[in-house]
Amino acid sequence: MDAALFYFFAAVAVVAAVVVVSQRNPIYSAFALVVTLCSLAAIFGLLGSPFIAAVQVIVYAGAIMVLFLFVLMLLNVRREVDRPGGRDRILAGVGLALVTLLVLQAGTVLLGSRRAPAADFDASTTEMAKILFSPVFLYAFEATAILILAALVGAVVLAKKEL
Amino acid sequence: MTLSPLAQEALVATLTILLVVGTLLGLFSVMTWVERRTLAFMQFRLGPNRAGPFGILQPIADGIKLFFKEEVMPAAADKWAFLAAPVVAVTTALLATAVIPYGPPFTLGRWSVLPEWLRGRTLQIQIADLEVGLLWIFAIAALGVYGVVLAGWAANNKYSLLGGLRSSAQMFSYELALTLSWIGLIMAAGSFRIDDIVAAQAGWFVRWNAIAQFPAFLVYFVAATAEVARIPFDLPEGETEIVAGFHTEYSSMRFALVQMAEYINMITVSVLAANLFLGGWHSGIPWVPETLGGFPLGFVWWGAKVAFVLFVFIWLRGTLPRFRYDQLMHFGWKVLIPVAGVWVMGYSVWIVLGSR
Amino acid sequence: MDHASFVNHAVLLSLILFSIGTLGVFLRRNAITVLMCVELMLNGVNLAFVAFSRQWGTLDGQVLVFFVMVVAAAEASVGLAIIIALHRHKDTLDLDAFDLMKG
Amino acid sequence: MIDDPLLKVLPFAVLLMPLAGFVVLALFGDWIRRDKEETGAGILACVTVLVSFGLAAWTTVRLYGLVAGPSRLRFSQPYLGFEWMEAGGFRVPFSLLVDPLSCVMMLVVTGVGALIHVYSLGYMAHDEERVPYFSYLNLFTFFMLLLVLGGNLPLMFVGWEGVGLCSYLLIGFWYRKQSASAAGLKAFVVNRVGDVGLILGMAFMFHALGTLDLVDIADNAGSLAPEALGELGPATIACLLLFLGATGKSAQIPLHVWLPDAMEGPTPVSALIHAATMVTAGVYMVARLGPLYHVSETAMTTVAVVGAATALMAATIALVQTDIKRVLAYSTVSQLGYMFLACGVGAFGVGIFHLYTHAFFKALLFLGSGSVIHALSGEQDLRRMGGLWRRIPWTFGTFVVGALAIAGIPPLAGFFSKDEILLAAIGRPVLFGLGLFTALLTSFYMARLVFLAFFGSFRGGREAEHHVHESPWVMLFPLVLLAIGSAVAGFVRIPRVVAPVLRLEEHGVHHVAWLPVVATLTAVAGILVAYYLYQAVPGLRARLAPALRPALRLFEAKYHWDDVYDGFVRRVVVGGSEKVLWTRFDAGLIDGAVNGIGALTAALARTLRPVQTGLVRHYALLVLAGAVALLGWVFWS
Repeated sequence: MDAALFYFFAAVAVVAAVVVVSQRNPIYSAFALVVTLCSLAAIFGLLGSPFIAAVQVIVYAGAIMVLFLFVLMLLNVRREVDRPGGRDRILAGVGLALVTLLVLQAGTVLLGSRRAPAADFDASTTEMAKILFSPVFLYAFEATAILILAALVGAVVLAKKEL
Repeated sequence: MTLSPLAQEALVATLTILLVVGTLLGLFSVMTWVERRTLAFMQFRLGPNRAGPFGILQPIADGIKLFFKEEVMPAAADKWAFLAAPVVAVTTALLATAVIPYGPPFTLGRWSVLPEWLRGRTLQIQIADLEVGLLWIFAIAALGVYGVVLAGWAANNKYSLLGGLRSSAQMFSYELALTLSWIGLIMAAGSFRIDDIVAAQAGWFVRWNAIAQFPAFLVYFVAATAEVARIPFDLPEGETEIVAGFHTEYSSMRFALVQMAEYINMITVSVLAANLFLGGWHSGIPWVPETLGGFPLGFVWWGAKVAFVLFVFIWLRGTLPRFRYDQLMHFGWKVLIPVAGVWVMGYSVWIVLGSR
Repeated sequence: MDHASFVNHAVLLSLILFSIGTLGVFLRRNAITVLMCVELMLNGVNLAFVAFSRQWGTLDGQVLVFFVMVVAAAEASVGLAIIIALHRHKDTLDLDAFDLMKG
Repeated sequence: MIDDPLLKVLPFAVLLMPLAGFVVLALFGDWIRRDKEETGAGILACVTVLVSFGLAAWTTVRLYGLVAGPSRLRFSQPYLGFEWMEAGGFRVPFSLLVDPLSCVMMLVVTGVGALIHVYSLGYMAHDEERVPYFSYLNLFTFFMLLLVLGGNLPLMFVGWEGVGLCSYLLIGFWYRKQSASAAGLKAFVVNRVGDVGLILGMAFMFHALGTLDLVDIADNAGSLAPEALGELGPATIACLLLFLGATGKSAQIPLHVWLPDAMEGPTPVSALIHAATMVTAGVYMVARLGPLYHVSETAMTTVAVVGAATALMAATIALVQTDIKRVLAYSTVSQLGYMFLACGVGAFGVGIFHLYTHAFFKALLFLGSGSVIHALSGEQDLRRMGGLWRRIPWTFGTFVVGALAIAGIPPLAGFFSKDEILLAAIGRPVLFGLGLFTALLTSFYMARLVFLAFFGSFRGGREAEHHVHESPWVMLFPLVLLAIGSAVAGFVRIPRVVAPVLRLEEHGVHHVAWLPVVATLTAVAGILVAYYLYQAVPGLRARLAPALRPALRLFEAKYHWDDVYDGFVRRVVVGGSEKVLWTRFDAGLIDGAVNGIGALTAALARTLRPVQTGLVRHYALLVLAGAVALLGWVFWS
């Protein structure tokens, strides 16, 4: 059952990801990305991480992508202009080659290190909180708070016409 | 007939889903009528009273009317997005209801009408009992924005677009306050699971979060009102400014779907208010028995609370004027969120001090 | 039944998503789409983290996912703000239009 | 080891109060300065130092209660809990040392310091730059306290350099005046020469004893073999180098030249830094390291000889100075020489004793002279004063107390300490003679100063005479207190108090009955001579002058020290810099290297510039290529 769901969501994620990249209309890309993100959230859930799954939807789908959509609507972007040119084609070719190389390399490594899932695995929110607020990650966690604040202020400063 | 345990589970789950969704859809129709009648009484009018006794069949009449109306789609609209938006809205609205418990757990009697394996079984009307229940609701509420945004954008109409932008801005502004108001409850119960939060409110009614965490309740109620875009926060559809907001271009059954999503959201927040803040299915007085002749009284208390909250929403609509948009944003960001934040901080200090 | 036997395939999926995102980063000219592709790459990484976390039975990977999300949120907000500023400046989102080293 | 919880904290409080004052004034100075009339900055500075004094007194009382018992003690070393430096066996903790010696110093610094802060309220009332002034003063107090409380030499050195910095800042406080900023620079540069000695001395010390901790030094010094006169052992080298530092800070031959010039600073600064506290740091250090100095006969002799020579030389220069503050400055140099003389003959406690009494009466004299200058609206020339005692009676009264104290008239403070120094030197006839003669000169030039300034008729012109006014009470109040101090301070037997710190056995004090009488008579004689020359028979001076012309000319030229230094610096240092260091080394080598690197970079940049297309996607591609390459490298290797 779980495996079937996994392959279903994996397929959805991949298809949606392809749409993200291939669509010329950024709004469609954005919605496709939302679909990818939600499928990934489902996969996270299937991998036994409900907290991360929820946070994935809340943060990515709920906050970040809404921000993207907002900007798209604000700037009223419709379609990417076609501009046939050799430069783009060369770039695409080189990029494709490099990505293929990357996939080959990483794929070999990853397939070489197959590993069965751990037997005891508890990713409940309580366990997450315990590790997140342990001295190992606590300071990093607090630092992210500062980071978010800085990003907030920075975004306001950058995007505002006049302060 | 005997079924394998897995099949039993599946059957119960399917029945629960059908029950919940069916009830919600039914309640939606009833609510449109109740709202119109109540408002009419408040305004010394009669309201719809023609179709059936007291006009109770009015929703059916409305449904038939909408069903037979012509569907209009703007020529410049983005077809797929335009069609998908109401579906997304209703889907997210229904998804959010999945983790909410409707009423107390109850034990079926050994009635002979039931198949053998169901007799004496303890059930609860809840589709999924997730450990991260409240987070789930938060996540789905976050997704709810998409229906609105999509609808606003797809119609290719400036009123729709502005309405969509306004709605989504309003929704995620107030979502923050809404969520912050839950943090105190989560800390008190030590769990995201809604059943646990309800359980934490058992006993005397002073333990209800509406009283024990009054500021949080206030924030929740205000934010929830804004979240479902009810008066006084119904700017997205402020007809004096932007016609009907994001659903300006919708008609016929698609309009009905949009309406349905809004009403389901309202019911959801009311149920959540009853569950999270008003003690759920607990009577608030310890010596009141839990069952009466095998019937769990919790359903009565719980239903009364939900009905009360729904009534308050309608009552507000009959009483308050609409906010201006800048006031709305100002209120959300500079009043509600700070209040909720201070409450969370104060409450956590209280917990730490209390645990010493 | 081992109910997470697909973990290895999750790692592969993460690789696929990452590659698609990477491709998008240079195939697309629209700045916002590029940013979205970056998010896609990050998500591929996140999936890998979760899968490894599941494989090893530790939560460190999940905590890292959490941090990645926070950083992604910060990155998206600042990135979009920059895009708005750029759009105001040149009235286009075409990345190739922004090739000057100074204002 | 005294282990008292309170003593672990109190010294830090003493130390940090003035620092807090400084920080507040430095950070919020502009805000305080905004209101022109208020003296908030000054009051804040005063309060911090007064509180510091109170805490110092508390510390002292506490310590006294604890040490009353056994005589052999290791004293408390409050420790802030962190190492300041640590490298191998070299370890410098941030620790303070509380013992009777540092208590005496601490009380002098905060007590006299507080009075001078209060005095400054009046003296600097009309200065535009009050806020920086008071912040420097607070900073100085902090560093001075660090110097006297520091539990090891490096920490002491921090204070040492800090007071040097504040001294520089305050001498050049009126920086718009060319001479003032020049004097500040001079003080700074001359002190650097001494500091070189101090640092080298510390290094040698560590080499010889393996520790820089003051208590450990005192404990371990006894294990070193005594080094006879002329023998150049480790202790001798360390002591001589450290003494070079002391001569810089305490204005001894040959590095004394900066102190008289330092009188360009505001008078309270002269009183605090250049009379009562900072310049005595050298004496304090030598006394603190007394057990080490004891090991080296050479060092002891050097200290004694330099001290005596400085005392005599400065006293003779003081005879002919016409600037009221310069007289006092040379007097300070002379008295510091006295202290070193005491140290040099082994009576370190007596040196500290004189330091302590000197702080009172010299601060009093400087503040009194400040009051006189204030009364005359800035006039410092003795030749333009006279007859002031009627017009500024309080200043006059307190000034006379101070003058008598420094002259050594019993029972004022100076008598006791000077008597003890002479007593300690009695075994060395030459040094004793020099000391006695200097005492005569001291009483003579102080009497001359008093007669010129306060008696006779006013010589400053009719216009100026009208403006003469007594100073406000905030200035007189410290004068009175210091006068009382100068009168009674001698009754505290400092040598006995600090003896346990110095590891000195209570040697049987053989009183020499005739010495007090002789000393007193010497002082009286000096006063009488001055009376005849400057008051009773003024014409006598003119008749005596031709006979003494060569000597007087030498005195007026200050023994040509400045000329010699000037010549040396101008020829060797400036000339060498211009001809070799500047044209060859700096312009040729360093500039060439810098320009060459710049040109190289520019050329490289020109070749590499096309790589920077400015297109984001190209960069992204490169990043990806890098990632692939890196992964490949990891994978294939």
